Formats: sequence, structure tokens, C-alpha cells
Amino acid sequence: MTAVDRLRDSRTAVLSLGAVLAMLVLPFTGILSTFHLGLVISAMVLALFAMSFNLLFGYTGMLSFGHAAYFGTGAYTLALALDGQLGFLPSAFESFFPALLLAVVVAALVALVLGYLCVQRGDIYFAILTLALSMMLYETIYTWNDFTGGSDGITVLAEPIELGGLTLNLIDTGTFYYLTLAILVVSIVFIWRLINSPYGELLLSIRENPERATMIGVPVKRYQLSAFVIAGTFAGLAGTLFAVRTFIVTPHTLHWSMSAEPVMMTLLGGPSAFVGPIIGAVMFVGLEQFLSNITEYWQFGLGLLIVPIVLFFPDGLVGILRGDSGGIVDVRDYLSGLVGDEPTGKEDTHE
Amino acid sequence: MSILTVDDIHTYYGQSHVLHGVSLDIESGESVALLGRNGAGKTTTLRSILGMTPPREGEITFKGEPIDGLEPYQIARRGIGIVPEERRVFPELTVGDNIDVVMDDDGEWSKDRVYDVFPALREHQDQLGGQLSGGQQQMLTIARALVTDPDLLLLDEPSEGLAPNIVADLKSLLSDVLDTGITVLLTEQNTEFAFDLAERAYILSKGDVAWRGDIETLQESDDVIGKYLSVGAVEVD
Amino acid sequence: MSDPLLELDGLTKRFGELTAVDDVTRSIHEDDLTALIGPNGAGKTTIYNLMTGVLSPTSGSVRFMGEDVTDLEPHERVHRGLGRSYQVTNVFEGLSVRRNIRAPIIARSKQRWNLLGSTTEEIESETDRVLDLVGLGDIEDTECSALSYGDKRRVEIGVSLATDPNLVLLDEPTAGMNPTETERMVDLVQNLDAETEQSFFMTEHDIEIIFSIASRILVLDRGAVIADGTPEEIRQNERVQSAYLGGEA
Amino acid sequence: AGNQGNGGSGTISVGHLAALSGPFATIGNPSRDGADLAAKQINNSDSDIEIDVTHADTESSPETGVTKARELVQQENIDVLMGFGSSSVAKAVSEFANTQDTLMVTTIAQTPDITTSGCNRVTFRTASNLDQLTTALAQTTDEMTDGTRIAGILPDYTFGQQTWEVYQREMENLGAEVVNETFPSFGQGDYQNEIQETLNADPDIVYTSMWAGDLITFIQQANGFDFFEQIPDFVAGSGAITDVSRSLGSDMQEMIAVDRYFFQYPDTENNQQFVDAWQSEYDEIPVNVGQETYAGVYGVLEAANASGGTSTDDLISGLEGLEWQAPEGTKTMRAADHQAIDDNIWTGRVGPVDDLDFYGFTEMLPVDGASVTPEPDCDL
Amino acid sequence: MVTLDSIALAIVSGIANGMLLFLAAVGLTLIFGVLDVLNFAHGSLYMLGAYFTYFLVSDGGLLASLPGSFWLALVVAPLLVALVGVVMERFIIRPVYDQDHEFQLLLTFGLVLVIDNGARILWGTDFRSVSPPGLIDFQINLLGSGYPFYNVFLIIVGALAALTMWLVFERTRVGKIVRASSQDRGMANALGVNVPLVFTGTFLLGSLLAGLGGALAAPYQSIQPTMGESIIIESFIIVVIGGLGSFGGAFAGALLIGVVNSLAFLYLPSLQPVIPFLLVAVVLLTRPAGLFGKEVAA
Ligand SMILES: Nc1ncnc2c1ncn2[C@@H]1O[C@H](COP(=O)(O)OP(=O)(O)OP(=O)(O)O)[C@@H](O)[C@H]1O
Ligand SMILES: Nc1ncnc2c1ncn2[C@@H]1O[C@H](COP(=O)(O)OP(=O)(O)OP(=O)(O)O)[C@@H](O)[C@H]1O
Ligand SMILES: [Mg+2]
Ligand SMILES: [Mg+2]
Repeated sequence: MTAVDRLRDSRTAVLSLGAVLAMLVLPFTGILSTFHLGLVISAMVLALFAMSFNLLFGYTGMLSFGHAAYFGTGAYTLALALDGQLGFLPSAFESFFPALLLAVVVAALVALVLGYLCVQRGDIYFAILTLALSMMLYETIYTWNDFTGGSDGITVLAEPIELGGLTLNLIDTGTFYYLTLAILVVSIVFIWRLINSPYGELLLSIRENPERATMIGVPVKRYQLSAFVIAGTFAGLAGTLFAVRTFIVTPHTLHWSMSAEPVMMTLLGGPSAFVGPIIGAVMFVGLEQFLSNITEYWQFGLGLLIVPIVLFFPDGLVGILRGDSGGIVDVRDYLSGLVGDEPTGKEDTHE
Repeated sequence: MSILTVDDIHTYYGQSHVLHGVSLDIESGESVALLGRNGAGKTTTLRSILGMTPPREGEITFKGEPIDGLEPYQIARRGIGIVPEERRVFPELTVGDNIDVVMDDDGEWSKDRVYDVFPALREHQDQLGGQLSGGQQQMLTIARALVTDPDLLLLDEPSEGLAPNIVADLKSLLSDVLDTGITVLLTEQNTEFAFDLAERAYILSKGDVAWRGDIETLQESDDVIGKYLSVGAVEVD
Repeated sequence: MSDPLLELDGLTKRFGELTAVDDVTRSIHEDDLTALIGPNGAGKTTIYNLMTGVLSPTSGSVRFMGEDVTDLEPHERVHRGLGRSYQVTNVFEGLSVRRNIRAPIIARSKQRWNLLGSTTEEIESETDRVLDLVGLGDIEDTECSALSYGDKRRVEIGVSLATDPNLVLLDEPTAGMNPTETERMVDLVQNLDAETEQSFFMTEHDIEIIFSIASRILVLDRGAVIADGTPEEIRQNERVQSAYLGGEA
Repeated sequence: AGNQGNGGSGTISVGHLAALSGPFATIGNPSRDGADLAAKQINNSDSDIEIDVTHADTESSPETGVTKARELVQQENIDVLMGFGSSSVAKAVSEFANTQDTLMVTTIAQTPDITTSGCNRVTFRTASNLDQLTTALAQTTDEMTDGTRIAGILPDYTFGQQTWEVYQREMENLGAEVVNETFPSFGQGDYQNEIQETLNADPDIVYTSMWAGDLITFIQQANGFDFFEQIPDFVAGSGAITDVSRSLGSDMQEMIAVDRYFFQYPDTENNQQFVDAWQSEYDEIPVNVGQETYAGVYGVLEAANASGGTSTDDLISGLEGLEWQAPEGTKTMRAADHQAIDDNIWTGRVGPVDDLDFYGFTEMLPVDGASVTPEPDCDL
Repeated sequence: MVTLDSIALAIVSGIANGMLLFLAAVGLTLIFGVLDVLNFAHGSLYMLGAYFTYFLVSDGGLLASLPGSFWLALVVAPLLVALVGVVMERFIIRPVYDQDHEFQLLLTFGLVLVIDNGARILWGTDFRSVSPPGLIDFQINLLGSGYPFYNVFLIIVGALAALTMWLVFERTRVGKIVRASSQDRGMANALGVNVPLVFTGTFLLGSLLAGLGGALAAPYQSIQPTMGESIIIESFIIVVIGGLGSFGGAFAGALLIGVVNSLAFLYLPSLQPVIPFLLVAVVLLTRPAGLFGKEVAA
């Protein structure tokens, strides 16, 4: 490790510690109302979801377009367990933490089964397979009224938890804020370690060139599957938190449009940076809140924003902050290209 | 009369400045070699000429008219053909279709004529380009460039990956091509091949022209060869 | 003679009508630096693909170090000591040179399932060793996509060597390299073959290189082995002259 | 939220939540207009209580619905949540409202759940629900037709399944038999198979609870098969046919239907005033959900007047057992389950009506709301 | 009770529905095949096709007063959509030709939001419908029961479109040039092919087909701003089943979905909602490049 690396590492450490401290005191500063604190919770939950997605996309090169399947599985498992509908399980699972554990395990198992099928194919076919399998799950839940509540869903009411004399009321915004924060921080540390581990380095090699990775002895599919399961697990975890906040779990949590959210957040934030998905999630929640208060056509505004961001800043917000121009096209070139018939300076980048 | 002049061009890949003022001057009917170590900028020079990576500064004139700022296809249509470095055949077209799509019907080179030069292509004419062996692909790219009926042919390491007998054939083919009056600008690592074919050479080093002159002079200048090409050291036996 | 390193038995590959590899039965020994030559389209790359498991044979089998590997996945063959380089450069474009070399080293170590730790010193020093070996130390931090063709080819070779193979299949290793580098590559291969446990099996169209370093040459034409012998024997062989060398040499 | 009592005067702020975008906006938008009109009238009257309405778009998603509800309650400090186009949004917001001790008045969603198994202290519905509407429709079907062979074409989601359960049960009790049932997906787009199979079964009555876009598509395609010439009676159970009729124009078909409200009924002064007010405000005739939300706002006002306060508790106690006048007639809020009972449920035969450029009731057979309301099934 | 006749009828219905899906999807496969761009906004173009038709033929519409207004609209609406497509290509999609699919997907997803919500702002959320053209609003006798001729008309138009496309792309030099450009645009460009023109032309044709699909759907389905979102996923599935970029594939994929759906209706109604997804998963796992996709060795 070079001196520069070490310096960079310590800077990262200081920055992250600072961020965590700031988040810890945030509720006490009074800057944010209960409602806005709630938005921060939403952003944190979605950030976790997006990070789990980016573990696949940014670090293993797999565009999952069905990531909501695991998010939704986590949410449904929690809802069913809390609702006491999983009669074959001991009643202990009707309380929050055991139910959460169960939900995460079930999400991982579903990811294992579906992932096994998905990793058989690469590139765009992988994306379509993930989409198709998640939509199969969606349709099943949507029509299986008796067990899943069909399109109406299942309401989720997390009873207060007794924890060694302490009562955690998850309905309380402050309490849930700290719970989410704790889960998020632990997950971030885990994922950070993961991508910087030898294992993570091999994931990168798969992202770059799966065929070559095989030829250096990487069991590519097994790695892809393991990353898929890990990503699915975290997505499931995010799903459980989401369920508690929404008071209901509906099939929409598995719909492709839900899968599109982490994709959008990650690309908006910047898939090449570790914090990209987090920034993207915050930006997304903020934009939605901001725009939807101005106009009921807020998605129109969102679309109007996405287009230039992708065109001019493909590295997302992180890219803009870093000051990389490196757009797919340069704004000036683009504009001059519109006026004259000058070539846009686009290079022929074969392969 | 010069067919191509490249005047002080600067070319970039994104931020990285690769060509630092390369100038070339090529007479009609000549064959010129562009030599230099890996990474010297040979390929980039060819790509600049054809507008594939347009230079940010400098000027390129072909047949007396400036061609910078044009799209590659416009430049190509004025009479420049290219054989690229990494055999870019159209992988999902058959050999025959690879040739058909770029064929200039009024040109000198017919399909039969290139098949006569490369019988292997005739044999595999219905096979997909992507399923050819490396060497077969190389033949196909040369054939494909010829049927566009170019006045100037840019060859980026044409002998790479070809069996010795094919290299020999190629050499005589290219001499024939030169005899028809086509101008050739080629890059080569196989210096022997380049020496046999070219009349003049430019040596690039770090994106700039480091030496220019006749092939005979070059063959005698051990210092230049030693400094920029180090031929000879490898003569085995 | 030692046990053969690699044995091909009746190896055949057909693509539709075309028989790219036609009933090849040969073995390759550790003591030799074996070369595979033949005209374009003879089937050399296809044989490599069959040996490494990228393609599965229409019939026949591949044994490596005494074990039948015909049905093994490519990565399993790599773990048993079979490495390869590609004719068309095939590296990890978006990663630095160092990471390119380090990946195969991790892949063959126990560290490969280390999910949460850091790379060990051993891995780093092994990476340094391979970088030095192929002379890429100065540009270890450069991203491969920004390298020239020749440099990429060296990374390509470095990556195959980093898998620490017993047998390395080199598909035209010097293609596109300039003479100095070609010479260095030849030296490197010769030294490694002589001094380490690594053996080489290479294809090359630069016939002078082949004659100077190979101890045994297989000549392939239309998928079949038409000659097999020492460089001298091959030089004399008339069929080889007409099929491949084109009468000069 | 509004739990500080302030006598019989002051302002009640209503947070109106409905789908204002997406396919469900055809319901959400009139609901919004209903709330606005009621508030405007009340504020212009000499009532001591002012109504202040804020709107938010649920985008038919419970997630967005709850977020907006949070914003309305925690940020805007509204006193009453009202509206709710889809069942899942209503259920989610109902749970949320309960945790916040905020009154929630459902004026649109038809799901029985929120006033049965999922009922709670703060949740009320001021409109008839799916159970009541469908039972009424079954009775009317029986009155108006002779046939006994029924076929069902039901959208394959909770609403479709629940309506069919009720309709089938009621019809069987009345002596009919089910000869065929098909479950097209929501938003399916092609109904040729359903049409052909239904025709093959040769039923006397075809029942569907498809609505809006799906029903339009179905009718368009069924027309191609001369479906309606071959089926003696077609029964539409979604509770809304005006928008369908408007879109289809001359391609619309006659049918037996239930509507939560149709502007020509009842023929009372009260209703006429409402229709006039709506027309002068919006330059179009009022549709069912518009009237329901309008009535909901008045219900809340009456509750405040009755209990003399605007705190959540006041409003709850005021609403429980309340009888108040809506354009469509008297509504009675049953205390045991917070489900309103309408005077009349509007059922009858729908067809071309003079002076209207869309279909109206050619034959109206109102059903007494109380007669089709099941016993309370709720544990408050 | 499933009779032979009902099976035959179900198959015909499946084909008619499949043809509509084909028209909706074929432009997607064309644009992907040639430009290597996954156009998420393709469904929105389809939606525009339906809306344009509605506004041309409905009361007060531009063509409403003319005789045969529907037939005119069938020509004019797709052309208008093609115009929108060309503008989209020129200003927004062209710069991302060389980008990863995910960027294109996101960019065109942004376009979906803009177009669909733009339609909402312009035209509101009310459902619209178009009456079938009188000329073909009759029934034919099919196995003893009446069958709408409009559905037969869909089959005819779909088949004609497929045939024309096949002829153009497989049998003409233009087709070869388009395919060459699609496989290596940089190289084709360097060899003298006017690639920008080829690409714009392709996008125009793809949009035109989407517009035609929408126009034909107008008398068949209710029209609403969200109709594009529903068709796009189905279209993705069709083109993947057939093999991305293959016309034959899109044709076979659409008919397969249509027919299998119909048969599932008879035999396995409970599986019907998952059928398309099940099909695509099975096809991808057994024939990775789709039914008609070609596999090229690495
Ligand atoms: N796409 C690219 N992005 C960034 N840098 C590049 C790119 N392609 C080439 N370069 C850099 O440009 C310089 C010149 O490369 P070029 O390919 O022109 O060399 P060359 O003389 O053709 O070498 P070779 O003999 O290896 O083919 C090299 O330093 C290379 O690293
Ligand atoms: N996937 C494929 N499908 C059909 N034919 C193929 C395929 N791959 C290779 N071939 C054919 O098999 C033959 C052998 O090809 P191979 O690549 O093994 O040749 P090679 O000896 O490596 O030649 P070169 O020296 O030119 O690289 C060639 O005729 C080639 O066209
Ligand atoms: Mg080069
Ligand atoms: Mg080869």
C-alpha cells in the first residue's frame, strides 16, 4: 500500500466517521421536522436497496432488472410472519427481529434459486431473465389472493418490541430512524469490505471480461451467483424496512417499475463510485418530494432531468461533483452539433 | 503531386494527447511505411486521416482538398480505403456479403478478382465473417478495402497473423496493387515486409515524426534502426 | 521420457460441414517446447479452444497430467495448471495493469473466497514478480484500455503467466509486437521453459521464432497433423513446404 | 394532528388523497373536484366552521399514499384524511392514520376490509362499499331478467374476485346457476378468448366487474363478435359506467348496472342544487365519486356541528350514528363498523337517454341500502 | 369443454393478437438490431400512434370530415410518429449509440416519462376510443361462428409488414448495408457507408412501425397515456424470445406469445398471467440467443 493510498484511506475513514456522527445527531439538531426525518428514512432504505443493486451492476457487471423480487420477498415474508400467517413457524416469528431475520433468509434463498437460473446467461439476456423471473413472482403474488392478499396486499403493523427493558416502537419516527441508520451503516461497512476484498477484486475481473475471468481460473458463475445472493439478501433487508414504513406490502414491491428504481438511482448517483447509489437515492427522494409538491406532473420533470444527466454526465452526480467532464457528449460540442453539421467530436470507440 | 498531406496534427483520446504535431506528405503512387514502436502513434495517425479520431488541430488535405471535419464515410468515399489493426470484419455477414456491402461496382476490383488473390475466401464465401480463422479474417479485410476502389490504401499491420506463404502472396499482391497506381501507406512491425514494399518511411516516436527518408537510407542507418526500431537484434540463428 | 503433460486422443471438432480439427491424437511432454504451426484456418485456435474447454469436442478426449479433463469447465482446467493467452488481446480493459496481473494470482490462491479481508503480502509480492517478468512494472497503474496494442499483448501474456500454469498455451504471442519486444518475449519464453516448471505450447506465424526456440513442431493442415518432429525435420518436410512455408524459408 | 378541541367553530383542514395521475386519475380527479366544491360552498355559507382542503396525488401507490399522508399529517397538520382511490392505498393509510390518531374518511375505495376485518377507531367510509353495491345489483338483476344461466368475466385481481364472490353468492341464492367464468388479467388488452368462451356457454346473463379502460376494450372487441346481440342481459358491476359510455360514444351498449350515484337521481331539490352548482363550477355534469367526496366533506362538517368540536375524538363521536343529507339522499353512519348506509343504491338498466350524449338509466330501480347491508363484522 | 373448433378458434385469435404484438414489437427489434439501442420509449411511440389516430378521426379531428378517414389516419398517424422518432434519434439517441445498454435504457426511460406525462398534460387521463372503420366492420364465418374481419385485417397487415421487412433486409443490398452498419458501425463508416443516414433511416422505420401498431390498436383497445408502458415489457419479451435483432424472431415470438396465451386460456387459465415470462425464461435457458438469434463463436 502506497503512502498516497494510506492517506486516501484515512481521509475516507475520517469522512465516513464524520458522516455517521452527523447522522447520529441529526434528529437532535431540530433542522428536520418529523416528516423530513421520515424522508431521510426513505432515502436510507432506498440507498440500501440501490447499493445492493450496484454490488451486482457496478462491481460484477450484471444489470439486474428484477431486483425488486428480493426486495418484495423480504417485505412479504416480514408481513406474513408478523401477521401470523406462517402457521408452521413458531410464534416467536411474529415479532419484529425474528421476522426480519426470516425475511432476509427467505430473500437470500429466493435469490439463490432465481439467481442460479439468471447467471446462466450474460449481458442483456441476464437483464431480461431477471426481469422475467421477477415478474413471474409478481404475477403469482398478484393473483394468489388467499395467501398474499392479492392486489390489495397485506397490512403490516409492527408491534412495539421489548428489548431488555427497552421498548422500541417502530412506528415512532425517531426510533425507526436509528434502527434504519444502524442497519444501513452495518450494511455499508460490509459491502465496502466486500468489494475491497480479494473476492471483490475477482468480481471486478468478471465485470470487465467474464470470458477471460474463466481463463484465469475464476469459477465465474459461482461468483456471479454468490454476488447475486448477497445482493438479494440486502435487497430483502431493505424490503423489510420499506414494509414497516409503508404499513402495507403489495405486489407493486416486486413489479418491474420497482426494479427500475435502484437502476435509476444508481445511474443518477454514479455507478462507478461507492457512494453513487447513496447519493442517487437521496437525490431521487429529494427530487420526488420537491417536484411533486410543485406539480402533479413531477415525473415529467424527472424525465426532463434524467435525459440531460445521462447525456452530459454519465458518471452521475458523483461525476459532476468530482468535476469529471467526461460526458457521453460535451455540452458545447452537442450544441454546436445542433447548429452546424459539424461532427460532434464523437470518437469511434469500437469495443 | 502529393495525394495526401498531413500538416501538424494533434490528436487526443479524451484528455490524453497522443499525436503531437505529426506531418506527412505522400505522393501519388508511392508506397510509404509508417514505423515505430508499440504505442508510437501509428494507428492513431491512420485513424486521424480517416476522421475516426478527428485531430483537434492541424490540417489534412487529400487530393488537394481539405478533408478534416468530414465524417469518415465522406473521407472514405473520396478514395481512401482502410485495413484496420484488429481485423474488424462484419462478424454476422457472410464473406461474400462482407465484400458486397462496400463494393464499388464501377471499380477496378471485382469480387472474382479478390477471390483469385485469396482463394481461401472463395472457399469460405458463405461462412460468417466471425467464424473465420484469424488469418482468413485478415485476408477478408484486405479484400474488402480493395473493392472500395481506393486511390489511397491505409494498411495497419497487414501481415500480422498471416502464414508465411500468405505473407509472401500478400507482398506480391500489394506490389501488383501499387503497380495499378494505388498509393499505399502502411504500418508494420514486420520491418522486413515494410522494407520490401515501401519506398519511403516515416518513423514515429511518442506521437511525433522522429525520422523520415528513403528505405535504402533507413536500411543503412543502423543508429536510427537501433534507436527507434531495433531491427537486427532479433535475427535469430 | 516423462509422462505426457497433455494427451489428445482422437480429438475432432466439426462446425456444420467443416471439420476444423480432424481426429488429432498427440501428446505433449514437459521437456519439450512444442509449437503448433499451420496455414490460416488450419485449426490451431480451435485446438486451443478444445484443450481449454471453451469449445467441447465433437468426439475424442483431452487428458491433462494424467487426468481426463474433457468434461471439466474451463476454470477447473486452469486450476489444474492449464493456462492460455489469446490470439486477439483479451484483457480486463477497465482495470489497471496491476489488477490485471493480480486477479489470476488471487484466483489461484485460497484468498479467492476471502470476502471481507484484504489481499495478503504474498499476493502482492507475487504480483510484483510477474509484473517484473513481463516488464510492466512502470505502467502498473495504467488502465489497460489506454495501452497501445503491443503493451496490451504483454499484459495478455502476463495474465496467462500469473495463473502459474504447468502448461501455457500461447496463441501467437508476438503478433503485433515490435522487434525488440518480440525478442524479449522469445527470451522470456525460452527462459521460463528451461528454468521453471512451466512448459509452453505455442502457435506462431513468425517461422524463424519457431525454428529458433521450439524443440518440437506439430504442423496442422485442414485440421489434421501432417508432420510432427524437430525443427530440422520440419524444415526438410516437403508437405510442410508446400502447405505452409510457401517454398521459401 | 387536530386533537385540540375548539368548540363548534374554527377550521377543519382536510387532506384529500387520491390518484391524480395514471389510469386511476379518472376517479381521482372528480373526487378532488367534489372536495373543492364542498369546501367552497361551506366557506361561503354562514357556517362557523371553515373547511380547508389540500390535495395530494397517491399515484395509486400505497407507498406514495402513505408518504403523502405523512406529509399532510405531520407537515401540514391536517385534521382529516379523505379520498383514497384504490383499496391498497386505503388500507395502508388507514393503518397509518390509526397510529397518528387522525380521522380517515374513505369516500372512494370499495374494499369491505377497512370496515370489517381491518376496521379501526379512526377509519370511516361515507359511501357504499363493494358488498352493498354488488348485493343490490344482484337483486336488480333478478328483478329485471328472466334468465338463470350466468357467466362471469372478472378482472383477475382482488376487486374482481371479491365482487364475483358476492354476486355469485347472491345470484345462486336467488336460484341462478353459474355456467362459465373467466378471469382476464387487469389491463389485458385482448379478450377474444373470453368473448368466444362466454358465447359458447350460451348464458342468459353475463356479469363483469371490469371498468374504465378494460371495460372499454372489452366492449370494443365484443362488438366485433356481435356479442351483445347474442347475450340477453349484460351486467356491469364496477359502479361506474359514465366514463366508459363517454369514451365509447356510439359503440356503447345497453346493460344492467349499479352506480354509486347518477346525477339524475334522486329527483330532489337538494340533488338539483348540487348538480347546478357543479355545472356552474366545472361546466360538466357531476359523476359518482365527485358526489361521494362532496358528501364526505359535508359528513365531517355535520359531525363537527353535532359534537361541537373538531378534535379527532369530537369528529369520531360526531360521525358515529350520524345521519346527514347528501345529494343522493340520506346517509347513515353505522357506529359499530363506521360503514355508511345509503338510502338508495342506484341500479337499473342503462341505455341512451334523451338530451344526454352518453348513456344514462333508462329504467331505474333503486335498492334500499339497509336491506343489502350485512350485519357489522368489526371489532373496534 | 374444449372442442377441436374451439382450439382452432383460439389459435386464430392468438394469431390476430400476436400480429398486433408483432407490430408493436418489430420496430424495437429493428432498432436494437441495427442501432444496438434498447429503446424503452418504443411503447410511447406506439401510444402516440393511437392518440394521433384518435385525434385525426374523432369528432372535430383533422381528417374526420373526409371519407375513409380511418384509412388516411392509418397512413398519416404513423408518419407523424416517425417524425417524432426522427427528432428523438437526431437530438437525443444519436450521442449514446456507443454507450452501454444500461445508459440507453435509462435515457430512453427518461424519454418515456417525458412523452407519457406530456401526453397526460396535453390530453388528460380520460380514456379514448375509436370506432372501427365501417368498411371492414363486418364478420366472416369461421368454423361456424362469426369472427370479426378487423381481426383478420390485423393478421393481413402484420403478415404483409413482416414479408416486406424480410424482403428488404434479407434480399437487398440496402439490407446488407444496414446489417453491416449494425455489426460494426465504425468500420462501415470508415469504408464509406453513410452510417448516420442508415441509422436515422432505421429509427424512422422503427418508429413508423410503432406508429402503425398504435394506429391499428386504436379501434381495438382503449387509448390512454399509459398504454405504452403496458406494451413495452411485452415487446421486450417478444423480441428476446425471437432473438434480439431478428425479424423472423420477432414474428415468431409474437405469434408464439399470442397462440400460447390462447391455448393456456383453454387449458391452464391459472398460469396465463405468467405465461409470457415463463416462455422467455424457458427460451433463454434453453436457446440463449432466442429462437432465431444466431450465435457467433467468441
Ligand atoms: N482508445 C484509447 N484511449 C486512450 N489512449 C489510447 C487509446 N488508443 C491508443 N491510445 C494511446 O495512444 C498512443 C498511441 O497508440 P497507437 O495505437 O496509435 O500506437 P501504435 O503506434 O499503433 O502502436 P502498436 O504498434 O502497438 O499498434 C498509445 O500511447 C496508447 O496508449
Ligand atoms: N465457430 C465457428 N463456426 C464455424 N467455423 C469455424 C468456427 N470457428 C472456426 N471455424 C473454422 O474452423 C477453421 C479453423 O479455424 P482456427 O481459428 O482454428 O484456425 P487457425 O489455425 O487458428 O488459423 P489462424 O492462423 O488464421 O488463426 C477455419 O476454417 C474457420 O473458418
Ligand atoms: Mg497500432
Ligand atoms: Mg488462430
